[in-house]
Amino acid sequence: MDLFIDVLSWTLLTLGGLAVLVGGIGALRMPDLYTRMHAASVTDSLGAILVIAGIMLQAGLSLATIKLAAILLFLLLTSPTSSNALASAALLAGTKPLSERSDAEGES
Amino acid sequence: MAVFELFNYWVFAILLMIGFYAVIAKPNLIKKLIGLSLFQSAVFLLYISMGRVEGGTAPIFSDNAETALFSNPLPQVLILTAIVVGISTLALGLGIVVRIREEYGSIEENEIAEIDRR
Amino acid sequence: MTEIFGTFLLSLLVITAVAIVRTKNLFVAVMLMSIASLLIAAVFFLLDAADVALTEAAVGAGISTVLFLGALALTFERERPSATKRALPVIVTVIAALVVIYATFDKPRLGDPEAPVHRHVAPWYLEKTPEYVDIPNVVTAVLGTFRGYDTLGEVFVVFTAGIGVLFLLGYGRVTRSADEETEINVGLRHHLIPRTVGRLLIPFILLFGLYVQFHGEYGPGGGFQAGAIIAASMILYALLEGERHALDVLPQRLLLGLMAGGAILYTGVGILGMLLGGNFLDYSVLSDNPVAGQQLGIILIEAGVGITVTGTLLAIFHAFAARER
Amino acid sequence: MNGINAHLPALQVVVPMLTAAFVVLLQPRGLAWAAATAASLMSFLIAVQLTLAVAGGATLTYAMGSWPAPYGIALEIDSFSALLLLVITGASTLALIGGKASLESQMQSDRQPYYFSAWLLALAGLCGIVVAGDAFNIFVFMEISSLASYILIAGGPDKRALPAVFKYLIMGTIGATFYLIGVGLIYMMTGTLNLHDMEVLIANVSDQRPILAAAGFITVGLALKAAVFPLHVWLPNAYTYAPHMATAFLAACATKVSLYVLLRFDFFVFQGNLDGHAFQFTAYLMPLAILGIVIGSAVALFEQNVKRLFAFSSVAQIGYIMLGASFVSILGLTAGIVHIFNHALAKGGIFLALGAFALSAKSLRIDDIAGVAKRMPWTFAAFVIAGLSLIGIPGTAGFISKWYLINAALEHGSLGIALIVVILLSSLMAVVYVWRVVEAAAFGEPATAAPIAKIQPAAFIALWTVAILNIVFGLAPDLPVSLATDASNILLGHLR
Repeated sequence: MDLFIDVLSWTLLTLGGLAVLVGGIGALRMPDLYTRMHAASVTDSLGAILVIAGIMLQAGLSLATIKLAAILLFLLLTSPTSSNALASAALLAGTKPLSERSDAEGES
Repeated sequence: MAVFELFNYWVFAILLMIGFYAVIAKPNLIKKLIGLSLFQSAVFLLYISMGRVEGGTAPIFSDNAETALFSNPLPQVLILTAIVVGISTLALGLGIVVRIREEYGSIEENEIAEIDRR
Repeated sequence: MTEIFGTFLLSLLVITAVAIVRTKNLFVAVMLMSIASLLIAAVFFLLDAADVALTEAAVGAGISTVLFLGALALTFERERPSATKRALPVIVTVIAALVVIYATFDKPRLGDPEAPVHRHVAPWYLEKTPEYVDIPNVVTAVLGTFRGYDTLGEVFVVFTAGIGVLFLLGYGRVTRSADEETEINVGLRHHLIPRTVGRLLIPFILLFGLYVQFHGEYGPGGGFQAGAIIAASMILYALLEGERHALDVLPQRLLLGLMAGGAILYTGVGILGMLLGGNFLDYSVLSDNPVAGQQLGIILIEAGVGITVTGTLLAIFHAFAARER
Repeated sequence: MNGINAHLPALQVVVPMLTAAFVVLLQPRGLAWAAATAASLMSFLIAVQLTLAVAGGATLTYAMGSWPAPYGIALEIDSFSALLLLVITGASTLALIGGKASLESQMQSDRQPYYFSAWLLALAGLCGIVVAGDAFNIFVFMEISSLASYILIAGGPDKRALPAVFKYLIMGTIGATFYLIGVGLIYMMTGTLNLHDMEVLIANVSDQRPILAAAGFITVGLALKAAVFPLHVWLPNAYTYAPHMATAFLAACATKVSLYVLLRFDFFVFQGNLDGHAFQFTAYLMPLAILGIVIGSAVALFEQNVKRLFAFSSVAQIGYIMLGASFVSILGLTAGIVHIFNHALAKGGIFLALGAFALSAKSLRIDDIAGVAKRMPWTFAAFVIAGLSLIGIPGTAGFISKWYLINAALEHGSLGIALIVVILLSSLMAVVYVWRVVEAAAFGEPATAAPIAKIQPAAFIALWTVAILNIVFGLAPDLPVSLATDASNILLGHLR
């Protein structure tokens, strides 16, 4: 049983790490702000969920697990909100999404 | 493992000098304050590194570990104070920069000197 | 394993620092600075300094970023390109860095338990804390009582900074009339999502702040971290609901009172010790049982620290926010 | 009363600090000033009491929180700190009394409570540095006093005060951080922060590189804060554009306190333990002191702004103090320490008088103060006395320190003769730059009709107190000289 939990938790951690890596590469390689934000959101949604779930399995049933659950809840609440605030701020500041831009315009 | 033994102190030296460079070489006043923050962070690193004990834990007693080895609490206390001092200096510095911007319309050291000469 | 991770974080830190100095965009520099603070907080955590890590995260990544952004909003976002020669400062700093690195070679290696730094004063604190103060967190014990005078000084440093910012920015320009619908007065009230989530979070942040305040004897935390967190929740409120509402809840006069009040509370506890027959800042005379007296004293002075820090940080934030560009 | 007396070392810091917190809450500004003056006067009385207690070379210690010394923080007061305490609290009190009128003309009244609070914090910080016996505690109080003095300077009415204070803030923070690094390195090698403990423990590791680096960092950092030539660049503008009241206070004591820490740290911790440190101390600091004296005085010769002129003169005077210390002998140290006292008297008097002049002149440029002597003859007379003391005319306080300095130099043979020539030369330059101001004030014809203002009675009393003290301590210099001799015996006692 312990072995099973261990394997499961390490699988989750590895997958989470991969998600973070993908998000990071995406944030570097995507062409404009909005698509980059899209890539980055992989990090703080999927990546965070997987990693924290992995750690929770490692910690077992203890105070630490409850704290981790609280952290996860906060992350799930705040990161979409801050993404929303960031995107609307960018829109207000005049950064147009790539799809609405003419091809002649470069990346600003 | 020889690299790890002094690596923290090398990073301290490098960080210290990166911050110091920004303070002396950049004409922008906010950039100077950013450099000053880096400069102070480097000192925090020095203190905390020296307080570390191999295999130790944070100096907080807990019920299940009587014979635990603890890291040195004193540098941590000193750095708590130093961090607070740093943010206070920063706040005051930024206040002065804002006033300079209002009076001179610029936050570049050379432009301000130029205005003063007139 | 932690060594490798620490080395990795420190290398990232150096890279970030170089990027901070090189970028011309001050906004980017401030954001990178915030990242650098988080990295250094993680390093502190690896080095067993949980209290310092918490403080560095709250202050470096939180409060100082807010202050920088406040100042940037009132000044310029970009650095002017300068034509000054860079060679001399580079040479000076490189030489100085080499000297400092040279000086490291006699240093005790990292983590050596035989290093003089762990042999003299530190064991005394670890040994005597259970006996004299009897609280689990030795850092809080040293901070609160053994070196309580330093902490008193620290509170007054914060107080001085608050006085200074209010002196510099808290006068002169007429602040806009209260019912004017400016961005700063309205905040994010027209933005549904941030406002809803933000309002949901504020009570929890406040609660967490109080937890950090009163749990400081048992775990990482204490007055300064708590003050920073509580101030952050009020700053969030000001951003969401607008300056005016935030000032209605906590007017500037009250903030000034908090600033001075916390400092007075701390000094008062010290003087009380003096009146009851001990030395200044001797808490053991506060109660019949010296250990209980120490604990009471630490709770009181931590409260003083928290109050002053909250008041000062909020007063500074409002002083920046009330300025017109 | 014995109970209170035992706590005086702590009260020296606590009284101004606590009052500072209350002062911001007192919005009516007259009350803020009165409270600040009362607290300042009280700390002066405490300083007098402490001086009496340590006269004759005794040392008072006070354990903060009743914790024993290397574990808790100890306060330590000996003759050296007592002398500094007298200077700090005396300067603060007289500047508060004498500068009120000029501050009224330079600052809106609603900002004044903050200003007086900052003033008291600066006072508490400076006292805190002087009474501290713990290396890190010195850093904390150094920061209180520096942040507060930035505020004091930033209150200047001229917008040029702001870049000046920013430069001071940057250089002051670098100096303090260097000091912190040095303390950290020593702590790393010895495991203690208490100065006495350090002295004992450092002997085992004194040849190791971190200690040498620490000595360098601490010396440079404190020299930066003390404005030792060539690290003085922040000083002239900061003093020039500060409100006159703050200039009188800070010029009298702020840099001296950093010098105090420099001397104390050096002699307590390094001198006895590092091989050849005494020689290095002399070899590095004496040339800088001489350059500071000559260049500071020379720049003052050509300066047009009177406040700036005397600010550069301060750079030269710091040079005198360093020169005295760099002899590493009883006479030399006595000369340097007495000069801390006497220069505070002379410079404090000069800046107080300038503050009064400013009320009746368009600005403090040399051309603008023309004829001010006719409008304010008594103020002018006091200014002349302080000026004579700055030059070092026999019969004034300034002469005493120069006399000791020359005696100390005579111990050094032919090098001493050369040094005496430098001292005389710079005194001659002081004659010239003081004369320029006197000439303009006494014989110049005012170009425009200047506002006629009478000096306030309080300012008059403060100014003349300083002027008379300049003469009293010139004729009967027992108090500063005996304190300074005790102090230099204590410092040199650490050389073994």
